[in-house]
Amino acid sequence: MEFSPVLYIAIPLFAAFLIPLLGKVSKTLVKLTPGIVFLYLSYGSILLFPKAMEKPIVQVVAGFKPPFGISLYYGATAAFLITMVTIVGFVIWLYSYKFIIREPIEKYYMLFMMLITGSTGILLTGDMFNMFVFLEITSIAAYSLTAFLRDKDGAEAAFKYLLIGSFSSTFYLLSVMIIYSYTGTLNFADIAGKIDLIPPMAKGFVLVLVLVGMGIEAEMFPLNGWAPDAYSQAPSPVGAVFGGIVVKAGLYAMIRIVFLFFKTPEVMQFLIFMGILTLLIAEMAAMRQHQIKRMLAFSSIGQMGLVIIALGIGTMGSTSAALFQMFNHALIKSLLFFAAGYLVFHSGSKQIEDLEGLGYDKPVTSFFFAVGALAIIGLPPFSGFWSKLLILVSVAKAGDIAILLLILTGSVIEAIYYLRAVVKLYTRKEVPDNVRRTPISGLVAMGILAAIILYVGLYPGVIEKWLAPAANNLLNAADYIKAGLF
Amino acid sequence: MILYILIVLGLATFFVVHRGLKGPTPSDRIVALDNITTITTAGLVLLGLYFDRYIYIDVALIYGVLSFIGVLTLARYLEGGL
Amino acid sequence: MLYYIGAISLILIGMYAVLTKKNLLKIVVGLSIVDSGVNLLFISVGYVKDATAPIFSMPSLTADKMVDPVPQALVLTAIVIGLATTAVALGLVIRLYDHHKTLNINKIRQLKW
Amino acid sequence: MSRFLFTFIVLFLIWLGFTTSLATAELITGAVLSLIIASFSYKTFTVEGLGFFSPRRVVLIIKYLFVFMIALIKANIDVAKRVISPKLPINPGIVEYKTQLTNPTAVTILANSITLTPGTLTVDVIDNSLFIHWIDVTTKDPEGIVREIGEDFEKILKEFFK
Amino acid sequence: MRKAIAILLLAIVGYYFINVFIHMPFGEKREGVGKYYLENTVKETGAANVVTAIVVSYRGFDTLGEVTVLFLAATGLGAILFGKRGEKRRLQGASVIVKTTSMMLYPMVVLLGAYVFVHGHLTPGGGFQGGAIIATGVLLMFMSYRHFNVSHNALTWIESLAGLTFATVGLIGLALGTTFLQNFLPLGTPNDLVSAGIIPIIYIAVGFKVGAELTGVLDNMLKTIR
Amino acid sequence: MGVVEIIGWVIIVIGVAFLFLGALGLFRMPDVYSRMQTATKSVTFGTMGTIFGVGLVHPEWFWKTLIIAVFIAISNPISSHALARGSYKMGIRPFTKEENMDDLEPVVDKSEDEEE
Amino acid sequence: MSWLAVLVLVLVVVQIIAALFSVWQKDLLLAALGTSAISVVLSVLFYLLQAPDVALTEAAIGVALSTIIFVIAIKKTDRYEE
Repeated sequence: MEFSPVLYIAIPLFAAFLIPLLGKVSKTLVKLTPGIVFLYLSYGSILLFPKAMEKPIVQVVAGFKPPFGISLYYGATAAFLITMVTIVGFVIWLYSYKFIIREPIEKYYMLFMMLITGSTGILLTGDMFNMFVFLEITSIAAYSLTAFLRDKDGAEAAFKYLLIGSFSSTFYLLSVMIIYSYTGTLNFADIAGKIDLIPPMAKGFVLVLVLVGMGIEAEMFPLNGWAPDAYSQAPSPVGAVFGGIVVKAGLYAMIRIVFLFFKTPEVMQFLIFMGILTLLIAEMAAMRQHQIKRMLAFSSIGQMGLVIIALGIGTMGSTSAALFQMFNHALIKSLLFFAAGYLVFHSGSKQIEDLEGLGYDKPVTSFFFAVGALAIIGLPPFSGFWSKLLILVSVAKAGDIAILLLILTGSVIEAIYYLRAVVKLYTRKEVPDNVRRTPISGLVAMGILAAIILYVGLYPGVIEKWLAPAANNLLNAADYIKAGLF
Repeated sequence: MILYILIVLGLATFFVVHRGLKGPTPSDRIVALDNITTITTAGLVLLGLYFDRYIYIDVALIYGVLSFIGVLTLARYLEGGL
Repeated sequence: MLYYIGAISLILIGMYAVLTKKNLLKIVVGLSIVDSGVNLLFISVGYVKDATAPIFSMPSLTADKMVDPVPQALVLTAIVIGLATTAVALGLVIRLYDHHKTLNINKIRQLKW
Repeated sequence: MSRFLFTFIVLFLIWLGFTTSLATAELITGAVLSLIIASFSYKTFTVEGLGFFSPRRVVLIIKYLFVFMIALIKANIDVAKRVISPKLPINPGIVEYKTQLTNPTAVTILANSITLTPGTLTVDVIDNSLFIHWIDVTTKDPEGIVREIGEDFEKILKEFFK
Repeated sequence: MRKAIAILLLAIVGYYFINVFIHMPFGEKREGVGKYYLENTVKETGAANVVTAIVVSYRGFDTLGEVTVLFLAATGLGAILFGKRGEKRRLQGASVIVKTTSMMLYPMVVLLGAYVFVHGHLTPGGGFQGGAIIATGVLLMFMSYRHFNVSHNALTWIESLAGLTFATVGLIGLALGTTFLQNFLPLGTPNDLVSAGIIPIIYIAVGFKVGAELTGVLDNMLKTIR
Repeated sequence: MGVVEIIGWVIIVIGVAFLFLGALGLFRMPDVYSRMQTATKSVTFGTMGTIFGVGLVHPEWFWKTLIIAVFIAISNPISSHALARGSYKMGIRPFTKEENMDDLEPVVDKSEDEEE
Repeated sequence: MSWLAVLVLVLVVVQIIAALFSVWQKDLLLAALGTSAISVVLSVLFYLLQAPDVALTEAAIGVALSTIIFVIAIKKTDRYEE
């Protein structure tokens, strides 16, 4: 059977329905299932990758042509991001294999798998309402996983996330409704062709609704109140999924809708403005944090701000740089969360102060944290360097010096707090003998990520050559319409 | 014809809603809810007659069954069961 | 038109409850009211005057005298999703009550909001 | 077995009422579903089994329905009068009704009949006394209460569950 | 203060709403996919109920997602409330009347639920509604008998098998060389019970699954200690 | 219009009249129990009548309407009984005159409790 | 204005009253009751809008299940709002 994009959804769902039954046989089987699924999906996505880069694959579900049936749009951008998602998902699974020891394990793996599948669905779907459904799958899995540790703060963070998340989905549903009522269709490509049927007032309202609705998932500035709490209270692998995968899916959805329906200079200006606000405010906030995971969360928001700025500029170069940055951020932030998870575990405290001296006690984990920190700041020879460089170059090309300076300011702040944490890590201090060990699976997971980061840093061409088609696919609405409606 | 009857039902609903808003004890309000659901069942059947669609009767049937269970839950809560 | 007014007022009332109320359960109630409002709005968008339900149960029915079925199908999904969200929310509320012994938001706040 | 068959038959009859169709597919589906549902609920559904279908009982059921209908209509008119009259002539109280029925199903049917006929409302059941809220208490004497409220019902029920 | 801000915000939102919806035509016919569905559903899917056909056939992927959402909610609730079951406490029992009637009504309510999901393609209703009705019927027993227990094992099996059935039906379509969730059964005559291809199969699976899931949710919530 | 249909309409009208009176009773009565009396019973009767009447007007709908009517006849007294019991257990006492003393008061706590 | 429109007006008014009631009410049980009443009216409105499928779903989920899980949650937590 040829690998088809619909399997990205069907196989994890099949596995999720199977897991309760497997749980009756053995726990190990349950633990292995998501790994096998993600391994297979990464294999399939790599197989499919060159094809999708050439020409978007539009897969129809239930045998009805779009716009009547739901279609899956597996274009270059989606292929790029989904390949990243499946690989990162596999690595995160590897990490959580030993990290999650808390019952109910099968529920954890089910929710974890569906969280990633929901994000994949958001990236994959070519139908507006279908995106809502996947958004809800992602959100509900995310709420439950945030509260998975069942402590005070976890439940509170999850409730806060749920509150904001419900608003987001309500707004998104409203926008779907207004669009449907004027255009009479739900397929993205079809809507994009008929978008002028919507009167300007309603169009503006829809834009606001989409920006608010998806901006919550994409952590845009005023709407990201949930993120730090959710990131820091969820188990570390889940934090990695949030930062590495879910946010990317939300951002992709938002950008896809904006680029397809509302691509006017004013909107792009607005995006840049919001991106700058997000970047600066988040970096300032990250500076003031004392808990390591909250710091990572704010830094993640800041990075998203950077990506939004790059996307808002909207040239070919900046868009591909933004995609590159998304790719890097997914890897690096996952690595940071992994390392931070074990550092917190070893030191028994979430505070940055208490990390002192761990660099000597737990050299490998600390080393990976340092690698991640240096990479995200954008130092060569790590991959973060290239994406940041590309963004700066494209901004400079667009001729906006003020934005350039603001981004640099943000980066400097970021460098300060990351280096502070790293320095703390390597401050010599007498540490009581610690018997806790970082398990092999965790180290392997971190190792894989660090190796990819280093490799891409040394040979950026591996990724760079795919960026152009991906960015082109995102920018070129006419192609999308043509392919989507075949 | 049916519409006039429905208006009478609407008027009856207003009495019940009044009780639901005013009713000094929670029980009063639950009684009001119970009555609203019963009246609504009748109204749904009449509307089915008005639209002349047989399948609409199903809705009334299920509605009657489920609203009963809802009210029973509330009653059991008052009792201290549940 | 009346339907729109009713639905929009439901949405606004629900949002008001979510924004101002201090009680966790009240907030969840507000969310479910908003959901109801959105559903009603959606269905009324699909309504066609003097049409009947999109079910071909009798031979006398024709396609041009039927309401738009798509909003109905979507709202069906939306209602079930709303129930799922409500259930998870209530589970979280029970958890929070377990930890704090109160439902008041101001007393629960430990993380910065 | 008898109980299982009884449950199955009742469910199948209800299914026929739902579908109001005699197409083969409907009948088969109904039979299968009734079998499945009966298989896990027959233990609680009935204690008697097929005995419910004996002709004597069918006659009694019809008779009961008849008596019940008459009581229902009479009582409804009575209450309607009370509601309309401006003075609201009511004299409520809770009285104890000692029943001789022991079978829980019989008690339930009696209590439901009493509740459905307006003017009386079963508030609680403790052992074999029903506590009834009576909108117009005319007598406080136990036998009088039985006579006024539910003697007709009780007689038939006693015979039915003999 | 908080109220003032909220009211201001709502006033803005409400203003936009009214402005948008005052121009929205009410009760007019629309061109678009809805029209296509009305004209072609019976021909293409064989289902009399167009809404069901859209939910299960045209937009079957949504329904798969929807089932997953409910499944996740049940799972998530189980994870959130994990380890909070049990502990004895005194409770008011239900009266004899309620108990007896619940016993009588329980099979009927379940049968009604089954009726609703079996006839999903002919009459209003379908898997979700039927499942909800079944769960409510089980709740009736929970309320009357504190000791009434559903077997978690059975629930898990029903849930998983029903879910697998849905996914497998979809994958069969793919394996036959067509697309995911495509119909591969004869359509039959509309308005017959056995018609509309895979729609009844999917709805029966959904009905079982939703019934089991919602029962699990109710059980989880009811048996949680305070 | 056949005879059966006319009878059906008459039954519907009577049913709605009772229903309305029941609602009026809910409005006028002084305490919870009396309200349940008039309201629930008359409303149930009225609803049953209405539904049954519809069944007569449309003979092919008869069986289903009969099922609804029977179901309402079974379920409504249960819910009102449960409500009455709940209110009593909650401590709401009926509005009575002096001489109609309350027989349930001394024994109310005897009804069974269960251990969970 | 047709009589059906009057009926819709009545229903919409009842619905808004119920929504306000459940928002203002300090007793959470009654707030849950209010949402139940909203669902009741909502399902009639769906019925009037020729959406029996949705009316059925709303009846099954809004009137019964949603209210029930609210009541259970109230039972497991606190009934009154401070």
